[in-house]
Amino acid sequence: MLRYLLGRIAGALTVVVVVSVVTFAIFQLAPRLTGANMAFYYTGKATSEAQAAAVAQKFGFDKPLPEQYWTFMSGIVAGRDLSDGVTEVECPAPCLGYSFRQNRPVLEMIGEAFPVTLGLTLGAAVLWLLFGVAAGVLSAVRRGSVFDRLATVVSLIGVSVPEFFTGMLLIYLLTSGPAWLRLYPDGINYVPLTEDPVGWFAAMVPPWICLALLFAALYARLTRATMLETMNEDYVRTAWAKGLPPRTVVGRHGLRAVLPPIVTLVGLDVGALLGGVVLIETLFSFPGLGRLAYRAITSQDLPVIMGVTIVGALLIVFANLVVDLLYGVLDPRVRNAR
Amino acid sequence: MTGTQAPQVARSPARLAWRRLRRDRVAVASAVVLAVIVALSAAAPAVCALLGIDTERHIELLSLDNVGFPEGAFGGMSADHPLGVEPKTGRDLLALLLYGSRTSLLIALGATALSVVLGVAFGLCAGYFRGWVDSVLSRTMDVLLAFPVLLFSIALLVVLGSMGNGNGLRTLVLILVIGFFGFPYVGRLVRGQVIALRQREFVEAARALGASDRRILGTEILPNLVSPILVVATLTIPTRILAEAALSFLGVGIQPPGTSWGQLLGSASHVFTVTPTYMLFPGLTVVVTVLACNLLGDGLRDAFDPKTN
Amino acid sequence: MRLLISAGAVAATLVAAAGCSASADKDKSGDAAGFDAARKGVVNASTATGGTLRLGGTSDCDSWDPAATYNGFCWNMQRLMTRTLVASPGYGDPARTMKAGELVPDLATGLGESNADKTVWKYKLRTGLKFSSGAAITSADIKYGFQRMWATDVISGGPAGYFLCLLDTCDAEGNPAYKGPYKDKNGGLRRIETPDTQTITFKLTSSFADFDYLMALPATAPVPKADDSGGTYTRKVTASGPFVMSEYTPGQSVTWTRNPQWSQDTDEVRKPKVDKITLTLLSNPDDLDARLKNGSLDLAAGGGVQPTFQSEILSSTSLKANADNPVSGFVGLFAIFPTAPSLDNVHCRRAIAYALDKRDLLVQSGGSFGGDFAATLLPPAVPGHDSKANAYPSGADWTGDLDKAKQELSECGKPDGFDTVMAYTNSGSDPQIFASVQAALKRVGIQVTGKQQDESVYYGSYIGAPANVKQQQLGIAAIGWAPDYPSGNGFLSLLVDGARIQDEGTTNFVSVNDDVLNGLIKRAGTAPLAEQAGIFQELDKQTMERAIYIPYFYQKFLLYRNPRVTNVDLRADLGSYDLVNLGVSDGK
Amino acid sequence: MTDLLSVSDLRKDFGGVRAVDGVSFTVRAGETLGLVGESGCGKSTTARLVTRLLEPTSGTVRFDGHEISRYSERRLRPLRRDLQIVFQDPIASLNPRHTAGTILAAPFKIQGVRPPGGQRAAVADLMARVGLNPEHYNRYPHEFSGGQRQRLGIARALALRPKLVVCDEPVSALDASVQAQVVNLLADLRDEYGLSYLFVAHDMAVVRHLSDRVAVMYLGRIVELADRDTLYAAPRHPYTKALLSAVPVPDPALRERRERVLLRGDPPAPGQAAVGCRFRSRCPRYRDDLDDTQRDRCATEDPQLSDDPSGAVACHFPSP
Repeated sequence: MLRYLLGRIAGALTVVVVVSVVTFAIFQLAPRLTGANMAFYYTGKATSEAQAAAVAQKFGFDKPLPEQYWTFMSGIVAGRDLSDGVTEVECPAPCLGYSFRQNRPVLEMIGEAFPVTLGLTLGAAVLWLLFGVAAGVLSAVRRGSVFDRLATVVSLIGVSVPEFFTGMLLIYLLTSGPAWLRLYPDGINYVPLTEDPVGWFAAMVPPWICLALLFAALYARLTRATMLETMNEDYVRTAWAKGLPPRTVVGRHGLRAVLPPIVTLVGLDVGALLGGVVLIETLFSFPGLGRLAYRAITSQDLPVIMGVTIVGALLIVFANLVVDLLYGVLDPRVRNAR
Repeated sequence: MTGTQAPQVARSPARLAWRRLRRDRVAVASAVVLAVIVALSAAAPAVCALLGIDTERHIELLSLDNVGFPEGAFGGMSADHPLGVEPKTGRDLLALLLYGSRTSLLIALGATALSVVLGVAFGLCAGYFRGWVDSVLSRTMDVLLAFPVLLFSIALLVVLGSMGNGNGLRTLVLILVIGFFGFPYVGRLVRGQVIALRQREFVEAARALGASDRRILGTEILPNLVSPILVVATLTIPTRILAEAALSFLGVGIQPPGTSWGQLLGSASHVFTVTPTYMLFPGLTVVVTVLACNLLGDGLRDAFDPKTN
Repeated sequence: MRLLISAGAVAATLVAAAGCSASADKDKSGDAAGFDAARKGVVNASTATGGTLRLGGTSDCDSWDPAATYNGFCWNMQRLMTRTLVASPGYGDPARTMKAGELVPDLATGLGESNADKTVWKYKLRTGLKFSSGAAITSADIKYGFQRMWATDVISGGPAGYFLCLLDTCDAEGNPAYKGPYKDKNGGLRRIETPDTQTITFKLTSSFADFDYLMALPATAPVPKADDSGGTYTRKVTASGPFVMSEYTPGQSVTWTRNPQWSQDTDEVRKPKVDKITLTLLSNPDDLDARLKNGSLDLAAGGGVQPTFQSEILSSTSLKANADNPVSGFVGLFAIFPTAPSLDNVHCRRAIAYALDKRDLLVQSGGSFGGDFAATLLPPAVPGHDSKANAYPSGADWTGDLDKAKQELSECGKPDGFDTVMAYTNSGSDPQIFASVQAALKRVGIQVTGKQQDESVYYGSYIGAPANVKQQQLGIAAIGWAPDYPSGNGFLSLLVDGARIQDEGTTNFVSVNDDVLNGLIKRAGTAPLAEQAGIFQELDKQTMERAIYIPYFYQKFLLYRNPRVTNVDLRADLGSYDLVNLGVSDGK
Repeated sequence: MTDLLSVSDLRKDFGGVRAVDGVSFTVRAGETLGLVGESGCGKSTTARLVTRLLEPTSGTVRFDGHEISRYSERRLRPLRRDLQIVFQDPIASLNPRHTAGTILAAPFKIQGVRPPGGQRAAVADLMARVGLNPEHYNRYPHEFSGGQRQRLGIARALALRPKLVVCDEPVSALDASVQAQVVNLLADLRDEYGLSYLFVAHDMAVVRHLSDRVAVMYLGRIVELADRDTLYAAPRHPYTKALLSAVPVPDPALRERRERVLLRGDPPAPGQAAVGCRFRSRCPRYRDDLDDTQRDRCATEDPQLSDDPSGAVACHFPSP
């Protein structure tokens, strides 16, 4: 078990390192390719030549890429001092870089944005699990019923509507639509949970719905298919034949078979969403990781882009790892097979 | 097993699937809808000419006083402009949708083709050869799956998009980025199928006859992958459509004066509380297309593999 | 050239309209003064004091160090805490009339006294001036503030370019001998003399009739040597004005409180009312609009509202009554490069001027509330602006005169048009501007392809490098241009002065070196301010005749003010509210 | 008679489990060797090792004068013409995407053989030979019945006129009524073409019908190998006895007389290091007939296959 655990952790770390190397390389090479001003990319200021030279010197643009990468990575552990050619700043460990446009360490910005994304993701996950799995189970149990057909149609539509379109429709209806639907006449504005829990919840509901609609549809389809497959297995037929109450059969056999794929999927989806709910956060202008990254990308705030991409990969990999470990604990075959 | 009288015409599995598909009314309807959309976009210039619309700017239809929003109700809907006109440019929305469909479908199909080709190549090799080949290829796909793909695509597009001008290059970059990041899903599926197939006895029979790896892959295994690949491709197209829409929506994909479904939705995201119709029509087009693709994909899957439902 | 206030009305970043509702028509309490009232007079004049003014912004200043900022909204904010020898007036007087380019004394007792050839300028300081530290403000502090600008390795980003070679001898490459107070060991800048604590004399290397305008730039504010922290001065600015920065969280918020050392008796420009001013920085412009609308913020510190809120304001009488629509000072214009194929012929350049669809361009820039049609390079706020001139009439509806354009094309020998390349940045509405030009010129057969470039390098090394312009065969370039001070010198001369052609970073983008234009610029250098207007009007006319720059709009901001704000007045030079004099009616 | 196939001390491990554990036997030209045993005893693995569809862990396989157990696939290819296999599952062994014609033409294509009269004629001839209608050339496997499919499999194996055909349970997936037809077909073909078979099955009756000699496998080992008549008449290993006693006997009178040998107990867990006779846990003789000294021998000493030309047996205390 220990070997399995260590193996998975080593694998996950490899992935993070690969992602960070690729990210780093791309954002180092890109400005060179486009002929843009490197110092500008790093500091976001229309720098004078002297200033640009000072920045280049401080960041070591002249050094080989592997050395620059090493400096960046060791900064995460040891912290580093940075400069935009004017202001010396200290970026304490763990230093993921410093945004001179925002005059803040990247980690601090990520730390501030993460709770927003966490709230969005977890809230939506609860909703989609609740509705998705329930609808899937009911559909499978009452296969062919009106409910099943309706759920199938709704879930198909659900997976076919882009979440930003749902989002725009919702925003339109809730802020500018017919009077009886205009529940948010002042707009949907994010409020931190610690400041105003009720306001936070009210603001979260529309984006939750957008995300949950999409994922609930996916989960309902998956649950239904898995349940149906399981219900056709011999041991479940036997259970029916034995005259066990439906609740027991569904609960003991059906749900047990549905759980592993759902756990896997939840892990992956939550991981991916934590890495950045870009579309929804941008549309609703919630100050989460996704919007942080998106704004950094469009304003070419390089340190932030690198920081968020690496943290995003870390979250995805971490979620994968948790799923893997859960599997290892739940299913001894897995750890033996590896 | 015995007993049934075999008809004279050979019923290949594909023919049987086709027959089942034809009986699936939902799938047939979806296919018709898709065919209409593809035909309309392919013949966009002719259709526009027929309807008397074009993608020229009609500034005279816009309010100079109101930030360039169309004059008149419902985004400037009129007999001349059935779906209204685009804010700020006055271009006919229907014409934009038709031309935008070309870009969106081109990108979706191109990216799907790339995903499928890469996925099949990786999956075939990983599944058939196993061992270190499998380890290397599977790990590569795992790493790609762990990428924060959307963020990464945005960043790549910002970087690559600034290298040149014009939507031609952007279209190509979009196809490459979307297609590349999508291939591990196809690759995993193909790998699983190959692993299952290579243990089948007909593969052993071919080996017993002395068939080479290439012949086994090409003649024995690949024909059996056609239907899962076809199904996965059909079900992949909608996700590629949505990916293009998402990236263009965020403003890093197709840019004006070029147009695509995502670009239109992205432009609409600035102004949809003022002109909701500008958001509604492109959005509905995406939904209908994606839905039709999904329904057809489901139908194809059922037709090829009647056991699952 | 002043940087455009970030995320202003012309910037079309991806916006989400979450915060906006098109149909919320509920009346806000308070007396609405009416649309554009602040352009006509002071709105809500009041003598009530106290309370907090809550400002919002979408980005932090490039620097709060007066010497290191080059951003319109930051220059406006500097007025809260720093003073200069002279200043543009803040009236606070309902009966005042606005005069373009007017200046009043601030720290000095009067405007500068100069010699005949405008090379020596002398100012006398008022008495009783004090810094927030309690120290007296002397002529040495003003000189020290100047000297810092020469330390370009420590302090950069400000308008130092005006001063470096004007107040020091430069070598052939344009580098001054003086290296700033941190490196200099020889007693400072010799051309600035401070015979006593109240007197300061500037001895210029060349004639400069506009020197008073330079003395109104925030970069000339006094800095006490004892408090100078070099590159980090942005975090703690010693105030000479009525407010002092008391809290600053970079990128998030700034708070100013009253400077107890400042005395109303020494200041005729500022009449502060509130006790405290806060600036909340929100990264999303729509969030800012939402907060303006719901009243949790009073004003935007700079720039106009976003298109969605703009549309909302215009469709609601109650909102509109609390909005103003001043000219920002920015001019949208195109450089037409005579170095490009075909465009070496003036008739081909004129064909472009006639064929442009200015109505379309204005729509792209926010419509009639985003700007006014422009026919001359000098904007209305700059003396010399000729409201009747229109060298290339675009027809009654400003959509272009295609017949004239075709006529010019035939005269150019290209009756079927020609191909050319247009450069534009990737920010703001530049891509839409390009699309508009492309569509408009296509009407007369001129085919335009685009070259987009990152804004970070666009002005400096892309269109600002003549060799690059030639190599890329650029024919047209989109430019956003604003005067640093309301004179043709700080604006038009930069564009056409033959002496300003450089390998990189030139502002004479089209590399014009014309005796007529150079002669006019030279004349303006020594002419009294009163005569300058006429000279620049002629310079404008001559430039337009050559069709090397074609203006298309004078930008306007749509500003929204909370009804509770009193003494609302506009600064003609910046197109912003004069923040320092504002009060709040409810005293909160 | 020469030895066409000679297998010596063949072993195969699957991840620590020894599926085939030192198997040796020969198949002579023109002879049919039956290989019987319960499912999981390693007989199908042996069939695949012999045809080199699996790599042996150790041991040698000598076919037609070549020691093929370490041959590369390239060197093996020409030999494969002479060494063919018929699989158990006629559905799985035929590519569902290929028509009968394609399937039967594959041997010629793969081996680069141009049959006289052309491929198509050769295929039609093959189909006729195995009792299929040559007009069904374009049909897909799913359009044939189970027995017809197995005929297709047999035809494919015979296309190149091999010397040895390994039949891996060729009839066990078929209905009882069809089984006899296919077995008879195999017998006819053997006689017609002078084939040798390694006939793998779990059904003693089918094996008896075809084989000249019979080898009985138990847990990866051959426990008894003898002439068919000898073995069926007088099985010496208790396991063989047990297998034979399970064969249904049509004559009720005979059934009355025959003693039923019941196997009780479990075989040792796979992977467990075997000490002594691996059959003893289920051996009726060990349980009922032997004394403690004898049992002690069974528990400590691994019985080896005796080297007896008339019948070899791996048992310390075989029946006479």
